[in-house]
Amino acid sequence: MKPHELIGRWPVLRQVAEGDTLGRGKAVQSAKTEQLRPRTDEAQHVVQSICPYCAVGCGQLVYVRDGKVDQIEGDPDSPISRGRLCPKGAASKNLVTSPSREYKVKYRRPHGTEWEELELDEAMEMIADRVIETRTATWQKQGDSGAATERTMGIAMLGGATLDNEENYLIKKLAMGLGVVQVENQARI
Amino acid sequence: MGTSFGRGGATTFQQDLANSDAILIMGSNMAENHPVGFQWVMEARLKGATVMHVDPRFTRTSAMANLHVPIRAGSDIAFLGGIVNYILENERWLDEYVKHFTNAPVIIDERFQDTEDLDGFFSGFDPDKRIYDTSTWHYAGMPVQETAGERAKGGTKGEQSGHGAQAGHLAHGEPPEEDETLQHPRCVFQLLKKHYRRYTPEMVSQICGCTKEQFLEVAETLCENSGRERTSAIVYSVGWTQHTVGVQYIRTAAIIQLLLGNIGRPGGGIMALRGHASIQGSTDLATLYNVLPGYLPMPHAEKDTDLASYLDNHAGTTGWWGHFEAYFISQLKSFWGANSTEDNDFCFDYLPKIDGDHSTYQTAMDMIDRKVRGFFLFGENPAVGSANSRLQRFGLASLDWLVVRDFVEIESASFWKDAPELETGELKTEEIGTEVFFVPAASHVEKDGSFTNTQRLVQWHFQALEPEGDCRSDLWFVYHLGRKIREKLAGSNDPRDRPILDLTWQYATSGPLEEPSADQVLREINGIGPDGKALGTYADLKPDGSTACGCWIYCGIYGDEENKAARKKPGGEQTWVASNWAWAWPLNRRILYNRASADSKGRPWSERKKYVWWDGRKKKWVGEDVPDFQEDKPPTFVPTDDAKAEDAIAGDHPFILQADGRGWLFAAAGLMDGPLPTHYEPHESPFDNPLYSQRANPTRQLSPRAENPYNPAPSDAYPYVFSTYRLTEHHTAGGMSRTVPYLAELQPEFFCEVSPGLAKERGLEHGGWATIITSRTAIEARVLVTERMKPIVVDGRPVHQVGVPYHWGTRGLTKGDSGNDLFPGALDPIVHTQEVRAASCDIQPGRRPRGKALRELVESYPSTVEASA
Amino acid sequence: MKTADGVETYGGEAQPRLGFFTDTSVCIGCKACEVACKEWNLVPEDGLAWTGHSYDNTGELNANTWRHVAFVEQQAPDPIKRGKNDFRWLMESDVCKHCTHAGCLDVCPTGAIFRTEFGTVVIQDDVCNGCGYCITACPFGVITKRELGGDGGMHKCTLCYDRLQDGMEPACAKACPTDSIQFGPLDELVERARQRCGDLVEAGVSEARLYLADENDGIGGAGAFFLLLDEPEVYGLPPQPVVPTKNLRTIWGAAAVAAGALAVGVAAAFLGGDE
Amino acid sequence: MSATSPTDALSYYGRPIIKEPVWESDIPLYFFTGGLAGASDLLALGAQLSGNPRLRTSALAGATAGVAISPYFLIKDLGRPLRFLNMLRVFKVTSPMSVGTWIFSAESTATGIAAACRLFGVLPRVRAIAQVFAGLIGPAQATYTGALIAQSVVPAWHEARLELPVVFASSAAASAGGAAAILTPAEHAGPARRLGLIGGVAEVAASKLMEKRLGKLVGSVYHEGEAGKYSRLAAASTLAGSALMALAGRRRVGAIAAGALLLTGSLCNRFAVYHAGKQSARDPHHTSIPQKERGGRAIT
Repeated sequence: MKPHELIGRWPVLRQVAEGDTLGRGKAVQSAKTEQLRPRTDEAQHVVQSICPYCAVGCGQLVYVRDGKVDQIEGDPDSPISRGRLCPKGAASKNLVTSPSREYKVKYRRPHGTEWEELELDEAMEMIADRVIETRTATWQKQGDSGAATERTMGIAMLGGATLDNEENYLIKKLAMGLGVVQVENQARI
Repeated sequence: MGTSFGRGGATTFQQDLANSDAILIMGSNMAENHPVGFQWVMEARLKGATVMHVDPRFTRTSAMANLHVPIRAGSDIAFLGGIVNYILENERWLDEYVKHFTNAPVIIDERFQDTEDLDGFFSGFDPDKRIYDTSTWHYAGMPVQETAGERAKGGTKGEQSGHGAQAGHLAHGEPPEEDETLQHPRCVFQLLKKHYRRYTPEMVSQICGCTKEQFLEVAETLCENSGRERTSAIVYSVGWTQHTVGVQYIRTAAIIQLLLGNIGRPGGGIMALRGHASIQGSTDLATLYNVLPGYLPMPHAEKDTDLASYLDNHAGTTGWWGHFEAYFISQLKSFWGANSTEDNDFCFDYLPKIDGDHSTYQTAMDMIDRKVRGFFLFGENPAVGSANSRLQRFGLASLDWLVVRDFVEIESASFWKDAPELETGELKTEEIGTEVFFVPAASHVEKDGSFTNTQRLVQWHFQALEPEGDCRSDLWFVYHLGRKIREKLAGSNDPRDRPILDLTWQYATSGPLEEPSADQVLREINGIGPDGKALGTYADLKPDGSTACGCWIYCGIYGDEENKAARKKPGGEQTWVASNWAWAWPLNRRILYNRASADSKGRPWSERKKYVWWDGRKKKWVGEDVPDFQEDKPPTFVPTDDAKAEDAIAGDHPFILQADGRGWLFAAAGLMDGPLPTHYEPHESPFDNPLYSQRANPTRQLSPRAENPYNPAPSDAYPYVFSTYRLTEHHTAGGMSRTVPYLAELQPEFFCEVSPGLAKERGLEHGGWATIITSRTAIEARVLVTERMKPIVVDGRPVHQVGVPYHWGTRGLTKGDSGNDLFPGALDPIVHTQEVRAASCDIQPGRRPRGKALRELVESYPSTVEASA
Repeated sequence: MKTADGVETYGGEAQPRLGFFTDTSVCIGCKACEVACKEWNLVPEDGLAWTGHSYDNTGELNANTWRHVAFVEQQAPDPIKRGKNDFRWLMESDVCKHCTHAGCLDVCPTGAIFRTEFGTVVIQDDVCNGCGYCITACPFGVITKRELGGDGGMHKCTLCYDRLQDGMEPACAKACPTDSIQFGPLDELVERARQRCGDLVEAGVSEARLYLADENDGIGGAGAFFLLLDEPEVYGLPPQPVVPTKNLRTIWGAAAVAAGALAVGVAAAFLGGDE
Repeated sequence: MSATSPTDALSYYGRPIIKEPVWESDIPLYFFTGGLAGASDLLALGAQLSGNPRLRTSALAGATAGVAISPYFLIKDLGRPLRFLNMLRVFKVTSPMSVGTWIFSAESTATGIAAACRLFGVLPRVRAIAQVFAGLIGPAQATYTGALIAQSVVPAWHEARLELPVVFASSAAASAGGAAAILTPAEHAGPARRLGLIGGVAEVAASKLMEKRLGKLVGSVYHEGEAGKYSRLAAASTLAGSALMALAGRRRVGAIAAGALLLTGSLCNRFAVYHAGKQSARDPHHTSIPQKERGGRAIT
């Protein structure tokens, strides 16, 4: 901006020029204020989502900007929530961008006193090995009564009430394939 | 609800609450725990409806209600039973509804004896095993069998799943003996009258601790606002829970709603409010040990030795359970695909078998006993969230390996370095042999998938962005783990590896992370026909192996090859029912049993409450919703004697999953602890049962052990009642809220709530500290003295309550002791349920001792490991 | 409601005045407004202090809290309730009032605080130098200085000025589950509020009253007004707030007199000569 | 005690309704230095007009010291000190701080020019004109701070809106007189002593009047806490200074002691007013009770 333009933008002069003698309104706006827009205008894309907390099932709009979640708010299209959210739902961006979130695999060896680093793929390999070993070691062809059970009682799974249906289904299906019967979720807790 | 109506899901949807003329909220703190759903209650209130809250505490829900009636925790059946009695005594039932739509006219087996006859027991009790032989509870003249969820015969208990579909099934058509006049002394109606006749307003007042007037106001308001022109809804939540006694709480509500004619009608129904985004879905799709997806029972090792015996034990003949075989075979096909053939019983033998209680509490104890060695946690934090979380932590510390999938390092992942038992010296980090894998999870915005909400509505959420770092969806984790295991076992000849190797496990992956397609999984759940196309309805499922379907109740969600869960037609652009927003099971029905919104002749009960009705000209059921009835079955339809499945259901019987098509006032099958709900005292209750000399539920089963002692009951050492609950500002065990700055600051510290009277009695200072003690442990909390915690006067004796929000743990932005540490872990959900509502405790001023002194304090209090009756 | 001070500077660009009607009779105290506001406006978390003041751990409006839910537990009959009862729990979501005559705006010496074309009052963060004068000029104690992160500026509710540019609803009103916070053209809101208040009084809730809905009150009426169920002080609100600039002339007059007196005094001091 | 409030307690957990001013001690210090500068410039102008160059110089010294140190306090107290120039973005008659900023800018510029001319002994005409400017603005500089705090919702300030400018003007006079009396030989310091005396007496009288007119409730702040302490100290110091000035002001030591007491009294008085405002802001009843008594139309 050229000097005379800068002076022209000086609010004291604009107060006089623009008739805002008391300096209350237009004359005192900064350039930034004049150009203010909601930041969601700059979102690369918006997707419709569902709140992950309770089971009301409120609709959410997730705004993504620069590869990050920039805003999450209620989806007015949802006939259940009509765009509204509770404090937890309203804190969803805080949840998914929480400083407490972990992004790396952590490994604690037996009797260890500290977490250690581990590559994801290595962790997956190790977990697969553990499942196979424990399954073999604890395979139970028959129950106490002698009836065929064909299962392992050495492995259990817990969780699901905050997972997607598809995830729950796949967990159950894998468990059935592996002979794991102790599959439970929050419904009982 | 399954036993009463046929399906375990909420009978209605949240928006429909706005149509109610009265709403009874009980066992739920809806305004706090489901604030956005509560808008529909507020809308009803603004339209003139009366909102009633019956709850021990004065909560934010009570603040909004037109009526708050405080009752003693654990006395809900007495209160509701009183309403049943009020309806019957004052002839307030909707006669046509009761006669046609319920089993009120049905005559029960002559051997049946009521708790009125046996002083707190029903006929058939085996005092040694402490279980009932339920055969005397059946309809006279015919055997009735249970279908899904049935387990009693194996001698194990507490295995019902609360959300599911379950129903009795009749061998043939209609019940053989009925009395349309409802006068026969053994007809259900008369049995009901007899069972509840002593649940008088005076008795309710005595047991529950409310006044007679308060009770009468609730009862009368419900009656006034029910009938042809008006409807009332009942809302419940975890306060009643999904377990066996919870089932009886809900059963009592179901009886009320059936008598008043409120089921299947707009503004009526029973709204079950679930606490987690997909708790309905997780039970529908069966991360429960005793059911397969769609509430098909897990085969039992002794009873279900092969496909034939399994089908024989579980398949129904009449009602929609009549197609059980088609649902089950189709599921086996979706698991094992082409490997599943008629010749190998469709891989029935591949399914592992159950033979007892394998629920999470048993599992925790089995960890301590080194039976369970490996454990997966998917978004679950038992080290904080479970009753007697101390026991859970001992369990975790006894494992060989543990896999934790979560957003943050939860207490269940870090117990080896920060469990409270390290401080007391009971555990030592170096001595804990558990190998822990923490594998970070993707959030809901980082993956595609669906949640099933509290009204059975399956809603899709779209991925917004890729997860960062090692974060992955559980779909990714499970799929790739399965893939790796299958690769490692690929060459195996061991027969036990066939089920895993033969599993259909071909899912398309995409993107840099090789994310499997959730859409494809949903399509598999929906099922495909012989032509490979997605099916549109479970009515098309076949028992011959030509169809595959992961979960029959979800069949249709991918009809016409469209992901209907992902439908997002704005609510404002459709009718109030919003049928084109997402998809509800079954078959996109929003109000279940909605045939009951028309009278026996198929006409709307009233203009005001019109919903689904018979259009005589079009010869079909029409209205606001998808009719929950065969579309073209006229109301006058009478089944033939040899009719099967849905064809055996008459045109005036709306409960099409039930074997007789009726709502069950009397549960002739499906429940192990009684066909009619009965008031029993909680196990640790300080009171006797004024109704029967049998004090507590005779079928309850305790699991005492050193890590899980009980408070002697009654005991002067534990003079107070406490209950744990949630706050709006936090979520369950806190993993998704204590770690979130904007939520942590709203409720930044663990506190307990006490009345001024209790504060005075124990010298507790507002804003100071208190130590709460049970035989399990002692915890400390800040003290909030408030008039909201009124003592409830029972039998002339004030019972002080201690309120304990349970969200805290050792980690997060706000830390604190865990309220659930106080509870006994219970093998039997009967006890668990009762005691999360109400267990006894002591409370003392000041902070708790540290280190070993903590255990010394706890051990200075009496405890028992006896399972007394 | 009259035109807010300063809107006239926009001439033809002036928009219908927008505001909030907060109906406390349907507030469930969920604090969604607090969180939604913080999420949208990137207001920092400001402390994990437990107060014991019922469920209010936020305490007050300030630079880091632009919506604050007050919780009042009273041993008093609740007229919403049927039958005999002796307890009620009031909840109220408080916010900047966006006064017609806004003290903060008038005293701001940098022009950081200005009146928008919607009649709302906004602090321009890029202008504010943190002098703190606005704090003393607000009859409601809305504004404080943000010390977190060395910010040093004054902050308060903007009525989501950025969102209004796109016709979006402010974050708090959008989130509010029970529509306790209603947003819209102020005139419509006032009409609706009068109706609602009348209905409540008719239904026996005689304590229902509108607060700051009168354009002839001490601040010229507010852009954010309330339906209360008790005296304003009970919620921490001033009973009869007056904008300090109402006495501007008096104050300048007093200063002029004092200045004159000083001049006279000095002149008098010279009357006795140099010794 | 409990979370349930007694219904007769008309406050929200005893929390203040308005916010306590965020200003720290820089602000009362500036009130003092700014007042000193304003009144000193007027005194210097008087000396210039009455032909008392000795007094003119020492009064100018007082004014220069005042305007030199004031920006330090003003800028330091800003939350964002680097943006102090934003004060000159606008001119707002509704904001005594805005008006005051322009006053202070003019005052300090004029004083600075006068002082520079004196220091380098150049441009006597410029100096004289500058001194006239500074002297004429001086009374505004000495009183606008009273208007500044009166223009607030702080009960102890706003309710004292008629008295505060007088209190501040007289306090400024006392301090300017005191300072000049210290710096000026007795034979040239007559006007300074008299100004100190008049100012001191007026300061105490105006303060007492203000306290009285604030009424029992709000006025009580001058008897409690920090405000009470400074108020007593201010009155004692100022009265002693005035008396001493009258009795022993012609003696050098007496003048120095009296001047110091007047300066101390003036400074303490600024702190008394400052703390009075903070204390009254903290008490919700100071805000609510007078409002209720006055009535209004906020509730309909």
